[in-house]
Amino acid sequence: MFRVQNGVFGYEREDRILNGIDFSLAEGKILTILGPNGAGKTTLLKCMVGLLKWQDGRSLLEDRPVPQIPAAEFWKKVSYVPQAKNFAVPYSVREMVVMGRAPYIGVFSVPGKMDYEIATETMASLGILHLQNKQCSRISGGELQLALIARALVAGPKLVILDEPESHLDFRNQLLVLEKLQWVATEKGISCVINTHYPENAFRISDRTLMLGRGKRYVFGETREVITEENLREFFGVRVRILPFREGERDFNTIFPVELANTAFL
Amino acid sequence: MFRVQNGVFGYEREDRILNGIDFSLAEGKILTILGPNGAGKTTLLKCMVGLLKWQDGRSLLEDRPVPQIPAAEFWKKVSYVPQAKNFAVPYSVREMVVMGRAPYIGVFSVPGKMDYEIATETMASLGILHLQNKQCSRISGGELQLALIARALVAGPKLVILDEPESHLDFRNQLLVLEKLQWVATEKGISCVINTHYPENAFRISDRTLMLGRGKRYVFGETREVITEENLREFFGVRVRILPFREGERDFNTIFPVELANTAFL
Amino acid sequence: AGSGPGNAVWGKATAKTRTVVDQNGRTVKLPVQVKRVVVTTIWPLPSVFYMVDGSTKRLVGIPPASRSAAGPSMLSAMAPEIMKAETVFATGNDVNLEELMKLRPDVVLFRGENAPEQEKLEKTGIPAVGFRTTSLADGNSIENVYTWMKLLEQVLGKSEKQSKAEEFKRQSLQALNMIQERVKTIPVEKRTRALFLYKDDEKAITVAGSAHFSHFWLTATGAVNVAADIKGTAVVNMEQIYKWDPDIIYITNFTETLPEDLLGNKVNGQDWSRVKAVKNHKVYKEPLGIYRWYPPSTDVPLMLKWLAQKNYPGLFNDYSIETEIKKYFRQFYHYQLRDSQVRQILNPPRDAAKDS
Amino acid sequence: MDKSTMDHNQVLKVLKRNRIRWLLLALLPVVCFLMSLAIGRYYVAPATVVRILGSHLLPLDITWREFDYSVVCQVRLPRVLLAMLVGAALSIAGASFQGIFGNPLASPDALGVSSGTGFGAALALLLFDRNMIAVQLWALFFGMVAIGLTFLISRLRKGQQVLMLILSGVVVSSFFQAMISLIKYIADPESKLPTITYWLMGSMATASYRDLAVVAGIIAVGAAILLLLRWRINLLSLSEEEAKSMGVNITLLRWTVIGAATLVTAATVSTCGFIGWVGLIIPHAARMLVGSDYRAILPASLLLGATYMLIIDLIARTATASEIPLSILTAVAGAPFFAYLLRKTGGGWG
Amino acid sequence: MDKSTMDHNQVLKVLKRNRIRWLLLALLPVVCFLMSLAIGRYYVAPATVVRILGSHLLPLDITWREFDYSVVCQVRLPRVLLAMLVGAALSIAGASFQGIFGNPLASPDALGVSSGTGFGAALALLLFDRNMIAVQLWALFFGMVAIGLTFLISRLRKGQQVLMLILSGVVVSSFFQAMISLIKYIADPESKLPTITYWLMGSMATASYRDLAVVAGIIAVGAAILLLLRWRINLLSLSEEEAKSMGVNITLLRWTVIGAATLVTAATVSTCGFIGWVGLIIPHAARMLVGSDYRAILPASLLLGATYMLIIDLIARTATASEIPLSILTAVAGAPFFAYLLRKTGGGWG
Ligand SMILES: Nc1ncnc2c1ncn2[C@@H]1O[C@H](COP(=O)(O)OP(=O)(O)OP(=O)(O)O)[C@@H](O)[C@H]1O
Ligand SMILES: Nc1ncnc2c1ncn2[C@@H]1O[C@H](COP(=O)(O)OP(=O)(O)OP(=O)(O)O)[C@@H](O)[C@H]1O
Ligand SMILES: [Mg+2]
Ligand SMILES: [Mg+2]
Repeated sequence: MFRVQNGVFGYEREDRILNGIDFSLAEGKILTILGPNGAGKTTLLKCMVGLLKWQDGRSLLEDRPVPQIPAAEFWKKVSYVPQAKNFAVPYSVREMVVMGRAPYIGVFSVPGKMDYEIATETMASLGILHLQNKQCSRISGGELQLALIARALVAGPKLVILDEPESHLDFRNQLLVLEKLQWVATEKGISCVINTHYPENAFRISDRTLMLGRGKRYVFGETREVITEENLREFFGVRVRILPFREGERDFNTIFPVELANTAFL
Repeated sequence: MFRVQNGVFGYEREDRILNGIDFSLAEGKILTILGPNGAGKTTLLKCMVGLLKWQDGRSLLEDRPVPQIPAAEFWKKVSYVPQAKNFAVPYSVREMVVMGRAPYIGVFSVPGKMDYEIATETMASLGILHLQNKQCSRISGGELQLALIARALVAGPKLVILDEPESHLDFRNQLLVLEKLQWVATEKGISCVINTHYPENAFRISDRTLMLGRGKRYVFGETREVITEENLREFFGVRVRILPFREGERDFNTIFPVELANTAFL
Repeated sequence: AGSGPGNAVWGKATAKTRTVVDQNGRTVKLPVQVKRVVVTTIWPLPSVFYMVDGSTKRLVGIPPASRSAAGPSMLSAMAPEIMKAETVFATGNDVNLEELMKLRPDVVLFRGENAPEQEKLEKTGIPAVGFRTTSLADGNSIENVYTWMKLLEQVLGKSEKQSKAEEFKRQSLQALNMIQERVKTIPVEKRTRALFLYKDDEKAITVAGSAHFSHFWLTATGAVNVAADIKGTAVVNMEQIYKWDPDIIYITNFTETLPEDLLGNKVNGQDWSRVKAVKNHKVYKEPLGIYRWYPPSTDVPLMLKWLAQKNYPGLFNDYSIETEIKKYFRQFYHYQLRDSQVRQILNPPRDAAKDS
Repeated sequence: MDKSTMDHNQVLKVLKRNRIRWLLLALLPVVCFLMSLAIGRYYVAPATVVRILGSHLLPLDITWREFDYSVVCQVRLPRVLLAMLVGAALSIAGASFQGIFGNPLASPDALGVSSGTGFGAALALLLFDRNMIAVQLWALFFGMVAIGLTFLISRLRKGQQVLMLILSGVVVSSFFQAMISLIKYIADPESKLPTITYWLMGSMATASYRDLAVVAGIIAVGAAILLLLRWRINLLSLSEEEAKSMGVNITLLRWTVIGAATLVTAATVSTCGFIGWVGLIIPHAARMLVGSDYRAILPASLLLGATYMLIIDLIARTATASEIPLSILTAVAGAPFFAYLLRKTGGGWG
Repeated sequence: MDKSTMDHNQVLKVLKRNRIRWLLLALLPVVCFLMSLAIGRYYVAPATVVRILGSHLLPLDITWREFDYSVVCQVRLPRVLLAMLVGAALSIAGASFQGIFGNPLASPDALGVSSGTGFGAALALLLFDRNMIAVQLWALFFGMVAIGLTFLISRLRKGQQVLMLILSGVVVSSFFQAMISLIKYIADPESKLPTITYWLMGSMATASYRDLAVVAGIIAVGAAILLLLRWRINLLSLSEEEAKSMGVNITLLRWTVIGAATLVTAATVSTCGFIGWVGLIIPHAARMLVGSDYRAILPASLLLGATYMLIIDLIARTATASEIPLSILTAVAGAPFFAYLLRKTGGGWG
């Protein structure tokens, strides 16, 4: 339902960060993007949704090139959650979340009862209903991250794109968000793309993984095939151990970085 | 060398977040603070360094109450790295890092050659020297986090306090920062306090751990004794497995959140 | 409901009317009997009113600036009632309509160039007659005062016989011709080069150039206006004064500066001592008669004679300005000036430019 | 459980307090309007005022004097209406500018509209005599020229749009201010200059029904657009990327708001000159009263602005026998109130 | 390896380009200064100018005319010096205000200093006659009163300090502006009003050594403090918490900067009235030329401001026989240059 063909991008003309990126994502599937700092993960997400323009290649949503889809229509289908920021916005969490309904609300209109109901529901399902009247500038980093995720979900999108959604979240909330995303993907058929620094989380929920390295390299494929001790060592310069274990009926993989691989890497 | 006695704090009078906090930290030791979102970790750090005022109790640095130490002197000994933010500041990474030298630079003075040399050294040791001429607003989240850590270290403090220093960092940089902190603590005798959402990291480097829960509870003690499956379950509401394993000559613990413990927790 | 102006019950106002054409070309309906007149924003007009009507009793309201000008002038001596006319309804260029209506004027006289004011007055239904100022006669004070007098006579319903306008114009032109006759033989390079100092204080030297009254005065009396390049009044610097280096300097009544300030070089930051007029002690203050003599006033012939004497003392030594002043005041204002009053006219005090 | 019921009660309490506050805000201008018609230097008995007003609806006997009628209907009524319109217009424009620039120093002149309009008026006053319609049209025209210039300059380079806009506005605004100085400099000081100066100083004294007719329509359209966009303006306080990812066409939205606010500002300046303070301060006062949501700030600014201007103009024409210039009153009367609000709420920006 | 050598070369290139730029910036005012002394309405041959100036150092024969000497030494020299001082002062004050408020709309009047000073001057002009020393002292005094008021109001409540300051400044500034209107309103329109109006409009026409003596000292002290704090001002662009955790006493630092900038602004306004544009725009121009580091912005503003004012004043006194008001020239001459910079650099705020 979403694909990128031969995506090329660089902030400065000579210095390309992304080169010939090709991947696709089916309905209800989860794609994780992994990669070291500064590899271009955030940049990739922004290019995907058209916030930055591909210098070559293109993104396709439901087989239509993204630039050809009217903005209002596109943003009903796609939600984007940027990396969490410090908020100067003086709105309450409820108002913030309801802003996610903007694509459905006429230009000359204001959010109605239904919009608030959807917002309330979403906040409840993420367990942040008790924050609804708090000012965004006065909640903790993790609480803010959850509010942003709620804002992305209220628009009822087909594709949710999240930049490091588990950062600043505690264990419980990380699990909650991951489970929520999985539920969203499997039950509602919403596709998800997430950036993360935790391959464990990729293992836990994602179907596909794109591992981005410095110097324009990348691998894309089944999560299990992409996240290997070998690849991690090569892309991150860290020696890791992948430890499979069984708990109750489920199989898990825990990934543990042991030590820096070769300091000449950088 | 640093201790908190009976610390009490709440943003609103009636509603205390921290109550009767007591702990101490010896020279060259690392203290990790763990806790769910909104528990008050950030608040605790701010109270420790006097950015927020304890409503009761006090902090002591080298046995002197913090409010009695002149600001200029205090901030030579203590560095604080806030949770990473989006930077509107239009300075280059080098200028940002050199700002950390402020306590040593006279009010009517500008940073000199020595200050820049120290900054260069520090950036080099954190592997971000190649970023020195980049604008802070144009580097990735992880790169920024490293720059902030460099800024904290240039002042040559006795105590470094970091709010979620590994967030936004990739595997390699996480290891790098943790190793650097450990080196700083053991080799230079600098004490460290860090907030984190990753008990694994606490295991890896910290001597003491303070686990903060909602509802004013907390435990403080040897890391090994505080981070138990039992405590994690109680404080975070998540069932986790702590898996010890051996790699080469070293013992490691990996911690894996399995599932939400009891959904009635919140 | 009484029967006074504006008091008539709506629709029952049946009084007869007549019309005049004002200087904006508007046809204005006036009551046959004009008993209460208000001048809003045209400062010299009350003194002209005195000339036309022989008293200012019909003037129920005048601008505050007219009253403060009247104080040190002869007008307040000749028509003490002017000091009691209402002034509160106006400030600067603004008029409070309701306060104006409280005065129940039969006619309002306003500054014709002030379009917003005209609009405003028309709303009230009070007849409003516009008098234009500089845009009227290109700085020719004779023409200017003459047309004002003519229009005022119409407004006040004066008959041909009562009219003083023609006699004023005749005497003015007579003075003008007399002067022109004598100066016309002087070659250009021998003419007195004069400067009108409009205002002078530590912050600014303001001179009056062409397209202002100064130009008329100086050309009429055979002098060369050194500031002719400047339009209207403008601030200049000392360098420019040095460049002009005038033979004679006149100081208007719009400034508190007196000749001794320049002669004694008392103004900080301005070194006048090297200027020719100062070296030769030819710095004079404008007299103050029924009104300031610099702008158009009904004293025009006197101003001409005074200026001519100062410009060319040798050419105009056949009359005494003191006698001329007394004669003129007797003839037009029916007022016998004392010698001390004549001296006061010719040597106005510093405060003449100040709020009284 | 306990917490949520408390919340519920709290919410109800807040709602109730809000309703009273809004009722007060809405009643204020109405009360002040009626009061204003009955007060003035020229005494007309309140009963007579009511009869005169009523005579437009009912066939009443004419028992009032000529002047009574023209005072109430020709002098006061258009003036009071104009004051309300102008106050409302400047305040809502100011609030919108503050919203889209996220800058508490932004005011209706931020983009050079007022000075452009003022320049147009001054030029027309210099060129034509006694043609107030021409003055208004020229003023409006140059207001549009100014905003157009700002637009073009801000487009010279892509970058931080808001910053480029603010800087372009500063430049265009100072440019037209300089042009106004130029006109004053070349205007005849005896005849034209006082008129131009007086006109620019700001006054409602010349209000006529014709003025009203010209501006009321423009202001109504502009204010309606702004009011309709009230929630969208909230979205502009997010970061540019976030706003875009909510399907907001930032550039279009921003320029629609700017266009409407410009229209409204130019219309008022073209009718009654520069009136400072209102457009800058009333939105802050509104923000402090009703919070930082533009759904509330815009209508509150409108009501507060109308009331404020009404009271100021009432003082201007009644306090002393002569008209007091509005520029003297606006700040003096509003400053203590503003300081009080500042003390109570601390500014209210987040 | 490859990258770092490239970096090194690049750094050298940048340094070299920088050095040339600074050399130009520093030479500009010197060249303009000399040129200014030789140009004026009254012609003095450049050679004579040099001889006259030289006669203060060497025993030269007096071969010039009386007027020549007083034109060069009494009329031009003090005026040119004053223009440079004023331009430099307003620009550095503006740059500092923009720095501590992080707001591109902040200007030397941000906190009400100019209007307070203007009010003091207007009041003194109304009350005393022809006593310019009193005018200057009153002006300075009320400048301080204004900043004091702003301080007190901003302290009414703890909160976002910068916002409270800006809003307080807006209020105090409008208040004193209203007070100025009041004074103009009660001043006699024939005698006092034009003097007050002209004075406030801003002019260097009557610069004397006495004026210079009064302001030069104050400006030197204020500007020196600001220059010394140039790096500290950088620190204020961090968040409050971060700045604090670097041992910066934010409040003290901010008020030291405000104090120095106030001094400098009040000194200029008390000598030559309101001169707009310079304090708002020159700092932006400097930022676009040298980047966003206040260690560079402050000296660049200083040099650029001095040059700019010098040129403007040169035009004002030579272009026509009469003085052209500075307010006409400031924006007109600078706007195209500013638009060009805007186009080249996009504003330069980060
Ligand atoms: N606006 C910008 N202009 C120029 N270069 C930029 C800009 N934003 C980012 N970069 C550079 O592009 C590279 C990729 O940045 P990006 O933010 O996409 O990294 P990332 O993979 O998301 O990193 P992280 O994991 O730290 O968030 C980095 O080297 C960064 O310095
Ligand atoms: N400025 C503030 N005013 C009022 N309440 C606040 C403020 N900042 C934080 N809080 C509240 O205090 C509580 C503790 O916040 P804090 O930021 O210390 O949490 P934290 O433990 O750091 O959380 P996280 O792990 O998400 O960063 C939260 O419930 C938050 O909503
Ligand atoms: Mg990123
Ligand atoms: Mg925190």
